[in-house]
Amino acid sequence: MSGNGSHRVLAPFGRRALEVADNHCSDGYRIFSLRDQDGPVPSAGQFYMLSAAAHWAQRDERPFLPRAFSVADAVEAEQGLRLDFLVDDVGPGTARLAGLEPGEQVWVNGPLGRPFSTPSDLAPGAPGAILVGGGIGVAPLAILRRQLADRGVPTRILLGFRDREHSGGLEDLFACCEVRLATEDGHAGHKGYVTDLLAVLLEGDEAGSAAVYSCGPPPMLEAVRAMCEASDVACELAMESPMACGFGACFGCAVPLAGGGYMRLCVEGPVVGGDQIETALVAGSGHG
Amino acid sequence: MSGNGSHRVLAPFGRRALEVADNHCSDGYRIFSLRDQDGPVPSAGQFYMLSAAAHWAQRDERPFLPRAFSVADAVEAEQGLRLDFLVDDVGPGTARLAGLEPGEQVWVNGPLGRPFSTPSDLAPGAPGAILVGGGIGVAPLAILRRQLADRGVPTRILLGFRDREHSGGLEDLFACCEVRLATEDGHAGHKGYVTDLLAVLLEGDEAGSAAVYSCGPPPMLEAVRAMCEASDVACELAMESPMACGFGACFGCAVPLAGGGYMRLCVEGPVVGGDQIETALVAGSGHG
Amino acid sequence: MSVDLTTNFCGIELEHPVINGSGTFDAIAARRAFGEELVRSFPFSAFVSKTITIEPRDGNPPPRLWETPAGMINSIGLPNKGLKGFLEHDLPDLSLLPVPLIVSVMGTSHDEFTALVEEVGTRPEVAAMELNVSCPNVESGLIVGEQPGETRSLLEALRPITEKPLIVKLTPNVADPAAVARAGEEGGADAVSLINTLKASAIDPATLRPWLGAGSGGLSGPSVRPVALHQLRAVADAVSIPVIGMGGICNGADALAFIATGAALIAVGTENFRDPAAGSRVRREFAGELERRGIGSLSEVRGKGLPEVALNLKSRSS
Amino acid sequence: MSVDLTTNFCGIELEHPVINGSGTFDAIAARRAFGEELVRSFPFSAFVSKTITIEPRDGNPPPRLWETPAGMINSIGLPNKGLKGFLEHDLPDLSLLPVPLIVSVMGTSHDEFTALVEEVGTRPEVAAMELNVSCPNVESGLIVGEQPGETRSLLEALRPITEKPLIVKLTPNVADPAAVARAGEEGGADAVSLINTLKASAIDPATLRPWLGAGSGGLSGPSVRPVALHQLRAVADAVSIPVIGMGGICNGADALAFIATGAALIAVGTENFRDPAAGSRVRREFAGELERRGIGSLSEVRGKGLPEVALNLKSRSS
Ligand SMILES: Cc1cc2nc3c(=O)[nH]c(=O)nc-3n(C[C@H](O)[C@H](O)[C@H](O)COP(=O)(O)OP(=O)(O)OC[C@H]3O[C@@H](n4cnc5c(N)ncnc54)[C@H](O)[C@@H]3O)c2cc1C
Ligand SMILES: Cc1cc2nc3c(=O)[nH]c(=O)nc-3n(C[C@H](O)[C@H](O)[C@H](O)COP(=O)(O)OP(=O)(O)OC[C@H]3O[C@@H](n4cnc5c(N)ncnc54)[C@H](O)[C@@H]3O)c2cc1C
Ligand SMILES: Cc1cc2nc3c(=O)[nH]c(=O)nc-3n(C[C@H](O)[C@H](O)[C@H](O)COP(=O)(O)O)c2cc1C
Ligand SMILES: Cc1cc2nc3c(=O)[nH]c(=O)nc-3n(C[C@H](O)[C@H](O)[C@H](O)COP(=O)(O)O)c2cc1C
Ligand code: FES
Ligand code: FES
Repeated sequence: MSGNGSHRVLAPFGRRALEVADNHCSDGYRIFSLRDQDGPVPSAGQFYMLSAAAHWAQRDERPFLPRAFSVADAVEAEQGLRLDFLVDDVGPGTARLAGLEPGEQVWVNGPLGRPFSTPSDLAPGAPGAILVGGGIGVAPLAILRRQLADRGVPTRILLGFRDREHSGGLEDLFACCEVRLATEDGHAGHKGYVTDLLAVLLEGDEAGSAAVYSCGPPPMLEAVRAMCEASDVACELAMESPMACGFGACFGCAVPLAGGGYMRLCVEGPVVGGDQIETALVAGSGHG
Repeated sequence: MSGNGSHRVLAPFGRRALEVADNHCSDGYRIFSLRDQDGPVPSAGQFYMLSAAAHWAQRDERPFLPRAFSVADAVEAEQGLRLDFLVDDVGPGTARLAGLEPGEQVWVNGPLGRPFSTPSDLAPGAPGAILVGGGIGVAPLAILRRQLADRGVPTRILLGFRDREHSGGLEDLFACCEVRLATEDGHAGHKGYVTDLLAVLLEGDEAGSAAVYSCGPPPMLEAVRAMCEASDVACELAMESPMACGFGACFGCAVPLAGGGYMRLCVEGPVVGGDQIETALVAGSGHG
Repeated sequence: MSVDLTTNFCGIELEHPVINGSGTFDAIAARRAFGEELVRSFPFSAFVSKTITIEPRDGNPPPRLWETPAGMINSIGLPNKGLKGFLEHDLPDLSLLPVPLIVSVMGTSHDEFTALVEEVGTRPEVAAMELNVSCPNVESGLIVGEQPGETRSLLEALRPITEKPLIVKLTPNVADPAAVARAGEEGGADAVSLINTLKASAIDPATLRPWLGAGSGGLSGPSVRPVALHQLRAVADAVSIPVIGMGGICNGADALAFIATGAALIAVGTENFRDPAAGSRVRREFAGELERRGIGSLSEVRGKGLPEVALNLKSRSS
Repeated sequence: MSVDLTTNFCGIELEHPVINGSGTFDAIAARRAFGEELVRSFPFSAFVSKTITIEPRDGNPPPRLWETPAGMINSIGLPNKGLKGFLEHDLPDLSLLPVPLIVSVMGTSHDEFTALVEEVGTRPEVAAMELNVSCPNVESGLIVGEQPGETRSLLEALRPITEKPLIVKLTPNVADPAAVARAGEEGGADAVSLINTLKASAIDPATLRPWLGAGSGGLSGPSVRPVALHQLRAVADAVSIPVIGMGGICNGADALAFIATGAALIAVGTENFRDPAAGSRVRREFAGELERRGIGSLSEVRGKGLPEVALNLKSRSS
């Protein structure tokens, strides 16, 4: 499989047991890595269904189902591909994954879903990309940033974080490129929301000349979607919804479509065009 | 609580989290120890309901219920009482307990149930005791041996094991006293069943002058029961049956009574008089 | 504690809403195992006895238990000393408990139920009676609790006999539990309780034949909680008498979900087996759940959940 | 492999007895995710489509999923392209699968069911049809699958329309599933399948209100397996037509338990979500379970377990 990173990469059929290569804490979030000998290189925006091979059930006999995680990076190494994931501990499943020791086995199904498009596919003639990430939502933007850089796409990066405790894995993931920061507690960069930074950019003359890619908490995604719609800028959002299977089997991950009806986010997404939906606020999603 | 070891010692009300002090392998069986700061000294024959405080469910979301274990020894130490248990890995619950690391927490409910009687209570005028144990069934006999020794009761010990892999924790548990051994593969002591050794003793003139205490696989227990009945020797058997609660709440541990009807083994047992039952073969018990 | 847990159930004042499920806690046996501490820190605000019958019963042949994913199957078969034995041997001990006593009774005919309710109801130690209707009526051959008609006529027969509260213990093995609950209310029941166990079976991996001595049994534990919540909602919406909710309740959050779904009281069953003091823990955790949310009394959330204004929408859409 | 897994189901030759539960595997979506490997190593010996209806349906508002102890609740609401859309867009793709196709249909009246069975039944790509009767009949207002009478008359209406096998998918939310199965057989059904999901609900911990967009849903997964085994036994004993058993099957041991309880075929549902190739794994493990026990063909144990002589009594009493 090539790594040009904009097409839907197929997953090997059947769950595979992969070994945890590393698991470390970085500014509030866990970054853990799997060693994938026989899997393909995923495209930015795709996700994996993960569960610990042993001791999955934590509290009240949950989790039972696997959990969805955006791949944050995929790097070729000697012992095969290294897949990086960012984990925000919000419940039993993420708690278990955040606590995995190197050497432990993880059941993996992926890469799955629709990746980000290239700026040119998204907005013909758009020379550049604007990445807008919030909190744990920086994960898919990290690999997108690298894959865009590999293709020499000029990219501006806007990231928002709640506070010092939640400014996850910046250094590691966005090293070697200019990042504009917004933090709610003002401990770094602009004091406020990352959307404030986006507003400035969109007002600027270069607005139309870029495609916006965003991932983060639903309210942030919804703000980004509305702003891009208002200033008529093409955007793609990496969304979340509760998922049981991740490959189109359960119809559980429904997200309302702009035209009415629903899409299966695991099949038609997780990356959706801003114009496909009426709102990025989806019942049941978000880390409550 | 005194440790004279023949009365029903009460359990603290409510499950308690105890720390694993040690867990080592000894000839096929695991011996693991819990540190019990606030619990009483149990009597020989009593048992505890145990479950790992974390990661209890292993396969197919089992185990769900706690598991019953005879206490193999209870020794006063600086950091409080040390409770020893012998574990035979026959399924998910025993597998988890056998794999516990020192420092891990275990939910404990106990001591529970009816202990062994003193030889004098069991057979008035009986000066001595004969302990007949098979496989994992040596557990309650180990603490019984010590508590009898403390009371200066002359005790002969007959132990049977399948093979070298299953001659569990002998040294540690029956050190400092004469043990006659039977192994099915003949790697040590008499080649054959432990009941062969008992037969010899019962034929001997000293027969009536002793009380027999036995614990082991149902077929062995049944043989011991029948032999003692035949030679009119008083005996007590530490039995097993599937248990959900261990304190009389579920009525699940039914064992048929000689007179008809059933007893709750967790309340009226696990130690029962040979004359209370018609057979020691109980449906659902035994390690499959 | 700033939260008021006291609950008036059919005129009986209870300190808190956590009781036990019939047949999942034997206070007499527990006292033998745990001594007076059991009485001093009794885990329930009322005690429900195991179901008794007119004649003594030995119960089912073993094995009686099978562990299932997040639950268990039991086929105990209602062993009990019979009405006479219960009144003579058990009632005196149970009357020493520091909480009101609810006696569960089961008959196979109106006459049997009548005799049970008459005899038990006249005892001052008894605060209320629960009718276990998960059994066939020998006259009709029908399971009383599966038939609204049977349930109504049973209650009409028993209602005149006693002033004391009559609770109908519903079986979940029906298409429409609300219809049975309504019939019970129409017949004069003071309350209903649910769920009893779901019919279930297990196969012995060694013989590939039924594991349980009686062939089949009843499923309980966390695995049935979603079914219990569903039937509780349907029943609570259908009747105006109080509903006792149970089925897989393990902690305070579960208890809160049942109260929010419409339960007047909640009962702990299988969880008692994992923790003899589960009742006390559930009550403690439940009070904590209310405090965390700033809920001062049960009536604020019972059957309706948090008021729109107080809604923390985070888990729904942000 | 020395074990013969081939099974003749209503005249259809199947390589092994492991199929999928309707609505738990979308072969078209799976092919988009996994490519041709899905077709090369297709996990099931026959493919059952998600239930289709006459008109297209969007399905229920989200959230549609809730995880439960050892299982999950779904309230999907039968989203589908409708009969016309299915025949035009899905059937061509499904006909490319290497196994026989069973189409699941649901109507809200005899007329709707008739139209569905007529249209679908005449397609050569379709080997059999499964009737999802867990819905109300608009004419009677009754849930067809909860009423033996409704079920019999529906089958009597549909039987003359097609030669192809008709499978009745039973709902478990009834007191007596065997009665419904018998009615289906009397009406002319070629087989029955069970269990569908158990009615269930969940409470949002944040709002203390129903979590699911549709208010309630259906429970599936290992937690319902003991209920499935019980109803399977009751139904298999009551009918002479083949029974497709499902409900919480996760591995080969589960599959064997269902076969020993009387299932002709077994279906994997929720486990597909945890492992897309669960069907292949269950088949492999199932064959291993048979070999370990020296069982050469399914008929040796189906519905009866191991013969007395072969009984390894260890786990019962020694
Ligand atoms: C495509 C996609 C990509 C994702 N990428 C990432 C990522 O890169 N990093 C990351 O940290 N997370 C990511 N997520 C989110 C992640 O999958 C969830 O946080 C995770 O599933 C939570 O599981 P949990 O067991 O830890 O928490 P849960 O207990 O499942 O709770 C999480 C939320 O689910 C709801 N909930 C609570 N109980 C239940 C229940 N019983 N059943 C159903 N819902 C319940 C509540 O709203 C709660 O806030 C992604 C999700 C999707 C769909
Ligand atoms: C009073 C008493 C004292 C005991 N003392 C000891 C001791 O000192 N050391 C020791 O090693 N053991 C002891 N045991 C036995 C021990 O409790 C069991 O071996 C243990 O419960 C097995 O649990 P498991 O999960 O490992 O195995 P399980 O999976 O529970 O299997 C054990 C047996 O249970 C049956 N079984 C299988 N699946 C199920 C199921 N789903 N539900 C119910 N039954 C099933 C089968 O017959 C199987 O062979 C004692 C038992 C009792 C009653
Ligand atoms: C071992 C056992 C015995 C039970 N015995 C009775 C009984 O005698 N009478 C009764 O009405 N319910 C009986 N039940 C049902 C419980 O009271 C309760 O309704 C059911 O177990 C669901 O609650 P749970 O999931 O919390 O256990 C019994 C349940 C179990 C597990
Ligand atoms: C997400 C989901 C969707 C389902 N959709 C259907 C359906 O469309 N038609 C149907 O007959 N059964 C449907 N079912 C029921 C399953 O086919 C099966 O009967 C049930 O889930 C029990 O099996 P399991 O426990 O192995 O999942 C669905 C089940 C799930 C979990
Ligand atoms: S998660 Fe199952 S269809 Fe999307
Ligand atoms: S194990 Fe519950 S009564 Fe004995």
